[in-house]
Amino acid sequence: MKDKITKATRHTNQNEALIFAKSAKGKRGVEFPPLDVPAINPQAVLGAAHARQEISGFPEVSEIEVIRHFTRLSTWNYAIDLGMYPLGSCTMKYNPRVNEFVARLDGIATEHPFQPQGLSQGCLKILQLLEECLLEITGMDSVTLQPAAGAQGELTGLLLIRGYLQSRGNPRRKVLIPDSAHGTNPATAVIAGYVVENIKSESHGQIDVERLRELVTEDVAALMITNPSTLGVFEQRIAEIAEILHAKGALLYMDGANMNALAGVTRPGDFGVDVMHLNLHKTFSTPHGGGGPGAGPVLMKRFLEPFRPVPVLTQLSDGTLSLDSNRPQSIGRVRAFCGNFGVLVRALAYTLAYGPGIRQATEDAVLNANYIRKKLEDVYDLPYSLPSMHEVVFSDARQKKNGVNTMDIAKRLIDYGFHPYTTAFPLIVPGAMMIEPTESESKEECDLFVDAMRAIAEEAGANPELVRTAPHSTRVGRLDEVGAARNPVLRWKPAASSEAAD
Amino acid sequence: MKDKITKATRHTNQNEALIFAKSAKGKRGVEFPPLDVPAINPQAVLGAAHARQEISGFPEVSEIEVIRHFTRLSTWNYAIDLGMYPLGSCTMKYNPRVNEFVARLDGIATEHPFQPQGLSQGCLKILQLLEECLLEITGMDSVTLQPAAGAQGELTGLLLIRGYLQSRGNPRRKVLIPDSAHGTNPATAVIAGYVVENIKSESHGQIDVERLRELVTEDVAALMITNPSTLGVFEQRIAEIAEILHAKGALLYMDGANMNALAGVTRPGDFGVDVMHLNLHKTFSTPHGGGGPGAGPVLMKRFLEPFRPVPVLTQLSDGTLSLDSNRPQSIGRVRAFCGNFGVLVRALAYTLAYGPGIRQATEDAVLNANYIRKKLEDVYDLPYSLPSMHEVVFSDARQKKNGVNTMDIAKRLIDYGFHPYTTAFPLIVPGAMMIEPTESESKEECDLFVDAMRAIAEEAGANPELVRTAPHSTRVGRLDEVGAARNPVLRWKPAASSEAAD
Amino acid sequence: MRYLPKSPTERQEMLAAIGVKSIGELFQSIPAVHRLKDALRLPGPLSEMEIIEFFQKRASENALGYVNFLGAGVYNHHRSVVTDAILQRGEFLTSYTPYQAEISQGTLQVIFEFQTLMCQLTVQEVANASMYDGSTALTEAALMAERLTGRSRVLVARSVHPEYRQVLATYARNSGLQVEEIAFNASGQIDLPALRTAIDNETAAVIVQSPNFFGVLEQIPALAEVAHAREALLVVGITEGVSLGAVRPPAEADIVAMEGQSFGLPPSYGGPFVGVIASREKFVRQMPGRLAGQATDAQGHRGFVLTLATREQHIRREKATSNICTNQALCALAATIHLCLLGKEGLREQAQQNLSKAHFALSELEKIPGVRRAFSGAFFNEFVIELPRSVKLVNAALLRDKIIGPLALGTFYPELTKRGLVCVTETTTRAEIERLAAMLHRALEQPV
Amino acid sequence: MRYLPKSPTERQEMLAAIGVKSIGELFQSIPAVHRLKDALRLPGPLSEMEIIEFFQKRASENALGYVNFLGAGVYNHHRSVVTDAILQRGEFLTSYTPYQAEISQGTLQVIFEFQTLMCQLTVQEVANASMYDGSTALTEAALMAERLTGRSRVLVARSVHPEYRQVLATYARNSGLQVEEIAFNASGQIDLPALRTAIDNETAAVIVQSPNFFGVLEQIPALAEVAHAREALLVVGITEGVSLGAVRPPAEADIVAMEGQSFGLPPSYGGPFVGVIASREKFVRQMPGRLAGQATDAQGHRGFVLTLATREQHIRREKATSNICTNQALCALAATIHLCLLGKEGLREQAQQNLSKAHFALSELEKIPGVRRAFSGAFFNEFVIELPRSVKLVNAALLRDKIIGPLALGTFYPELTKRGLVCVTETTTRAEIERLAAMLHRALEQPV
Ligand SMILES: Cc1ncc(COP(=O)(O)O)c(C=O)c1O
Ligand SMILES: Cc1ncc(COP(=O)(O)O)c(C=O)c1O
Repeated sequence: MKDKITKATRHTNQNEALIFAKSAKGKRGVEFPPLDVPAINPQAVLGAAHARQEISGFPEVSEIEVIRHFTRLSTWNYAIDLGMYPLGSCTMKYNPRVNEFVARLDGIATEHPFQPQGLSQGCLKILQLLEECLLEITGMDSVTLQPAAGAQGELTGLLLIRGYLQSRGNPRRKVLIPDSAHGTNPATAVIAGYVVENIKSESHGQIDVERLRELVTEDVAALMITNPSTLGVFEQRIAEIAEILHAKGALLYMDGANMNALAGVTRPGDFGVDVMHLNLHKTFSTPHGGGGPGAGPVLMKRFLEPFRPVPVLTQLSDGTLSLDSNRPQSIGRVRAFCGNFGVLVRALAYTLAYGPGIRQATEDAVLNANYIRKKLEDVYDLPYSLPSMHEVVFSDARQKKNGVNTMDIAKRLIDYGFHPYTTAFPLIVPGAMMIEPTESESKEECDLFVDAMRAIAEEAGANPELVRTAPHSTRVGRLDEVGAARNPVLRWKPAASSEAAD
Repeated sequence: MKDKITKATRHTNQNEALIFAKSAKGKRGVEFPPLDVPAINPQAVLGAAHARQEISGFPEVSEIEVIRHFTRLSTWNYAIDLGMYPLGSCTMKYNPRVNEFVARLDGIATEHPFQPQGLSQGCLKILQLLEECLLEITGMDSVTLQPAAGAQGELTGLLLIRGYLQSRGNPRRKVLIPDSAHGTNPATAVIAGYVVENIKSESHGQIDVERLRELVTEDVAALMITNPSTLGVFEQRIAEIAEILHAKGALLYMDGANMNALAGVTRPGDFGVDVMHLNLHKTFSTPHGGGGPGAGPVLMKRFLEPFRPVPVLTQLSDGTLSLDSNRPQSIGRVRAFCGNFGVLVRALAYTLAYGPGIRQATEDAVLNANYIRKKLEDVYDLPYSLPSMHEVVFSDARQKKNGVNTMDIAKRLIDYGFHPYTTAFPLIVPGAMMIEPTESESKEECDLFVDAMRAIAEEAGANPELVRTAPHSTRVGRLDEVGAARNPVLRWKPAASSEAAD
Repeated sequence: MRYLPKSPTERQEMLAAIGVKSIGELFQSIPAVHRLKDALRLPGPLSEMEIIEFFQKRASENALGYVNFLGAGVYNHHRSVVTDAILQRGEFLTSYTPYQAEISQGTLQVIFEFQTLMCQLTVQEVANASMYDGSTALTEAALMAERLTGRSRVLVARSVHPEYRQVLATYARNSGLQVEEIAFNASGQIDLPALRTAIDNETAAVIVQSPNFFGVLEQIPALAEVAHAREALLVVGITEGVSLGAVRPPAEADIVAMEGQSFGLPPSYGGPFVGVIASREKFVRQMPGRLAGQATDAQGHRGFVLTLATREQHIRREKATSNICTNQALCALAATIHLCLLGKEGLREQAQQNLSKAHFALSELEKIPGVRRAFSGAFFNEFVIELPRSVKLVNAALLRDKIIGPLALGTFYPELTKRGLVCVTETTTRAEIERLAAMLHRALEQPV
Repeated sequence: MRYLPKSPTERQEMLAAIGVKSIGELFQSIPAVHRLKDALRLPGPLSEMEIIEFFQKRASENALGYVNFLGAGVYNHHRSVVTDAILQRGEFLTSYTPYQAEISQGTLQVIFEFQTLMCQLTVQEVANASMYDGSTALTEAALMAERLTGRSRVLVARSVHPEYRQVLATYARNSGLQVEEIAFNASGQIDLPALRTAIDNETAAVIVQSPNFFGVLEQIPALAEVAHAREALLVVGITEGVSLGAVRPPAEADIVAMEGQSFGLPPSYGGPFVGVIASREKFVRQMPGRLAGQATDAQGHRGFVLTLATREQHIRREKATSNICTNQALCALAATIHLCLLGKEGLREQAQQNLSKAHFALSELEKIPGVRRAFSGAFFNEFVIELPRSVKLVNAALLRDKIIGPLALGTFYPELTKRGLVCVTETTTRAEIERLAAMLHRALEQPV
């Protein structure tokens, strides 16, 4: 079956020990200009109580060794720059290089958050323009760019809701969350001081509106909804859902992680959403960098504006921009300084590159997802059949019969030269295979993915063991995660050096 | 035996067709700002006679496809950043990243060679300081930075000699070149209008001084010598050799490709050399970039100065620097503009980083070569036993007995995670294995190399077939070079697209 | 559009394969009333040239060409071009969270090395990778202490970064955590007697920062004693990581919350940075954030995986130790590269240069009539000076000489008007320090 | 030293392993008299910070902030950041000439693609990768023609770049190649009648450049006829590659010698650039420089190798077609990436913008009393204007407005005083063109 694999080949790849194994006394990778003031001995000025003796185990290596160490490690990674990264819900799209360039400019990367605002107008104009763009794209009234990621955006959003309800006398007790929601939703609700009540999805995977009607009481602060849902399906009765909530004085929070399906086509502000967050490291192409950084701006309707985190960006009568912290009703700060500014710069660069054309990106993303759905629906089980938008969720139901599950198929995809899709999410789909190609994939790459998925489906029948034991092409095989968690080794130690550092 | 291989592992690696296979009408990777002047139709202003119709077959791809195409291709390469690159005579040392940074600065990379010299003082100061540094390192009197690489430096040097001899009435006919010389030496001599006479090396691989004495006549313009020789051995009688030449009015040219063995330790200007070139892309760490660019400055004794290529850098009475082209005796230009300026910038950055400490680099280079020699001399044949400097040349004599030659061993090194050494050069060593580690290799990397070479020597005895058929770990095996040369396919053609472009 | 790898023809082919006539059909599931009729009113599309031009214009409206003496949680330190060269390799820059270990070993080993380096610097047993920044790390440390002790009261030194305390307050307000602030004394350190009286058996943690917001070092061992006597935890925040090259690490702390910006990250107007929580092994299961651990495959090859995920939101949902998901991994990579380059000797030398230059700067400033240091405690590279007149006024004068002067503390501490926080690092030259002193002297001589 | 990966102890261990006591022993083979006693007198060692500071100072002494209208073989064109991002990947930047094909397929496929792109642009059958620059490419083309025809006389148009002709002269002087120059006419093109009279049966090649040094397009088909009538070869030089997006390619040429700087390479004060020779398949064995060709391995996998090496110095030594060894591979990679990004439509649009802006600039300049175009031939993005007074004087005035004006041709052509070469590309804005016109107008109005 190997011959079916056309996208990747095995090639020689450098091994590399831990950096600590390369350390030798006296080597270094950075030198400093000679000290141009009288040298002070730490012991002398700090005293024994405050001076440090030793930095035990700290590495000592040269510049070339550092270059090689990290260059070698990098070759062990898969990346968008190498190929399709169809992780559902993660929107792994192309990260434009010019965004990296502008974020590093002198006068951008070099600016200090406490420098005079009069000397920060460039930074503040960037924030202002990004705010305007995000408001136009979402159809909301007001925004804060401070949250560092989606989860912090969720918290900020719920605190806005809480602050608002509080101001009207009662913060309420509950937040409703569908069983299809991302884990950050319930985790966040708790931090915001709410009790989570889960709602089962109805048979098509949509919000069970009738059930919702029963659940929404004066005790409910908000519903956290993801639209399109984590099944990649638009909530058809979204407006009605909003009405139900509003009728009871509860608010509608939208998790905007799937905004890549909507930008330029429809606006949450137009279908009843009161507050939402965006993941700029998804929809707005800022690099995920192996786990972050991100940015999770929160957008809201006018009535929530007084509660925005401080500082808020304001324009003075003379047109200059300033950061205003004097906001009595503010929920306070969620992060020091002005958020992940460098990420915001990249997101603006992305938005400017498309302009109104962002709709084309959305259309291509939905086109790719539906193309893949069409080409695979005869070999993989489609648990929910409503129209897909930017992603499609299959299940391993058919392959399970041969003892092949979604994780096995995911691992086998690696042999075929692809990063796996998202496995085991959303929870409402047992054995979920959640595929989000994004607009960054060419027809060629989509076709190769389809070929790989079909070939694996065949293998699952003809040679399940081959799939169950995948991947077969990587420098390490499946790692024993259970063992790793049972007795965790979370750092290198000199004692174990000969063992761990090699 | 595979288990002996600890430095590299096979890992999944993306395949990639030719860029032309990805082309589709309407895609593009660059957009321009809207034209801000009246648009002109080429047909109209150039007329049918001068306007272009079609650019047949030219690719049309998007930015992400370009990023992926070249990123994937890059992963098929070995590089210094990945590991030791022990190519003898090539001095593949670490290419400092800061050199890349400064060569790209606004005000450096952006400068036009025809801008007013008054607005180019920064560029000219860079050239001046580099000239001073190279003169101090070589002990010569005068220099030109114009030559684009070593071979062009050789030509420039021979033309200086010719110009000088010419000025004294007779350019002479012959240039003497040892049989151990690099191919560029004879090839260059011919372009300079000289007849090449080869000198056989004596039994230790040194210049046969007695033979030389006979060969040097009034008809000989110069001897081109490489010191240390391509065997990595210092020419012990170099001063005597110079005397013999000078006595007959002939000059001593030194190929400085091996200067990495000498910098800071000894100076060609002090042992009788009249003219020499440096390879800044070797000794001075400028990146080889898969074949270039380089720079081949030529250094000379005072009496050759009038013949330097124009323009020459001069300092005016007011201290400003300028480029002077009014040099009646000049050999003329060897290249447009001011040479490979960007390469010269990098070389200066390298020199400044070391300063006098460049001697330490030389010592480490010689240390590494001798360490490897010591650790391998019991398993590989050492045809010439004089002390090695920065490189050591073994031969495959012992392994030949099992039908394993230097190329087989070289290819097997690839499986062990190393780039091969230089094979089949110098010509005076049949089955040469020319190893130059440079100072950039750690003891750890040298030890791994030694282990690999010893393991291969063992394999050559125990399992010669394994070595003869190497490499076994690469995405492609040994390619049929003979067939490729017999009917050359030197470009992609649409016709053959389905075949060649995939 | 240059980012989209499709030709018009290919789009048609794909629509045909799906079996729809137009792209519009794929959006039918959105109720018609909600579908936009018109194009969005957005600037652009811009070419690469225009994008660069736009941001260069913005850059020119900032503080280009000014020397600044600002620290206060964001420090100007040397960043090697090597760090950025590696950071920009697509394999690191454009990869996702390393859930698929077999093709993410690069990122995973880096995280493991990062965790180790953080432990070595702070002299703690385990460290995570990573939190959003120092302020959220400190806040999560407080919540972690709450979980570990089952107590819901924390005492925070007023000498902790004001914005860090604001973030803590925001998180605490609704999660039932009670926060009380402890004053500072004349040395600029937390007022120990005040702490002793405030602490009780309901106290989950004592939270300090060292060097603190005034640049002054706190007495960690003594504070640990006070906290531990009541079985409360000691949480130590660190905003200036370089200090650990010269300053005694908070070994007695139970939880260390550090901002890693000083390790190779640009100021970037306040982010992205990298927060870290380091603590004791026995507390690891209450730690928030990601952890990489060693593992082996069937052939016994050593590798790394994300581990102890049962702490995290994607597994535990409402019972998770934190809601953090996306973190600051790329910044942690930058810090790892940077620290490997620095190495033991490099970090020591850098710290010594900071120490030397800061003390030189103080001595220069103290020569100015009416200028004196405001606090007496030992400091690293930041110190507070007291001026005979408003810091804002003086700074206005300094700006004319392209100097961004001391941070006015009155904004954060009403009682500290006329006090300014000065930061000096290895990137500040002696000439710049002397210029600051000269200009400040001149500014003070001018009539108000 | 930060570049050296050895500790003092490791050096000792290695010396011991070799069996010597000191490093000095390893240099015994150098006669004692020649060994340096003292350290070299060199500046440095400098830290990375100091190196960057040094070059930033030098940069500030150059033409930063000036608008220039210079071309003449070096052009200011848009360069995408994408090109440089890929160029800086260590796998490309730090690899050697791809002699070991199995671990060099990346570079080899790039070279194959480069060769193809160059053939497509020039409408030739084969192209090499690469020559040092345009000037040496043109020179090697002449030598190639000499070998192909067995004749040793070349006729070169005076409208060819003056420095290119100087390089040709240097190489020719000693290799027995006789060079004669042919005048240009009022249109700025080579004087055809003069060429007809000069050409004979000893003529190996007619060498022109198009667009030529005056920006004027030559009549390639007519020139080919003249040359071929005497069985001489037509060699066409190209310094401005972007012209090929709008200008008819030199299909009738036997050898094309091109400078590729316009394809993504910075001006960099004159180098490194990339020269290319493209020609007919039947001439390939007399071609200088490196060639990559398609090959297959034992399993039938397609790959690429350096081929036809029997032309090269390392095999043929004194009989080689050229002495070139190290070439400009990395610049060829930059050009390949750049051209793939541009693509067919991008190159066409870029060329059309150059054409449009250059013609707009001419029309603006011609409005100035006393300013007229010097030649009548069709041009692409460069043209020569005639001024009522010395170009040097005028330029001196323009410099005060931070404008670097037309290139004074008098330096290269005594008869062309008061003539200046103006270049306008897609990077020149209308505003800059209008400023040039306004300032030039003002300069001419000022009394001398
Ligand atoms: C649907 C959904 N909601 C929320 C999040 C959390 O966002 P972040 O990772 O930026 O905190 C994610 C990200 O994985 C998500 O997919
Ligand atoms: C000994 C020797 N001489 C000359 C050369 C030619 O130098 P370049 O390749 O820079 O033209 C080389 C480079 O390989 C060499 O090794």
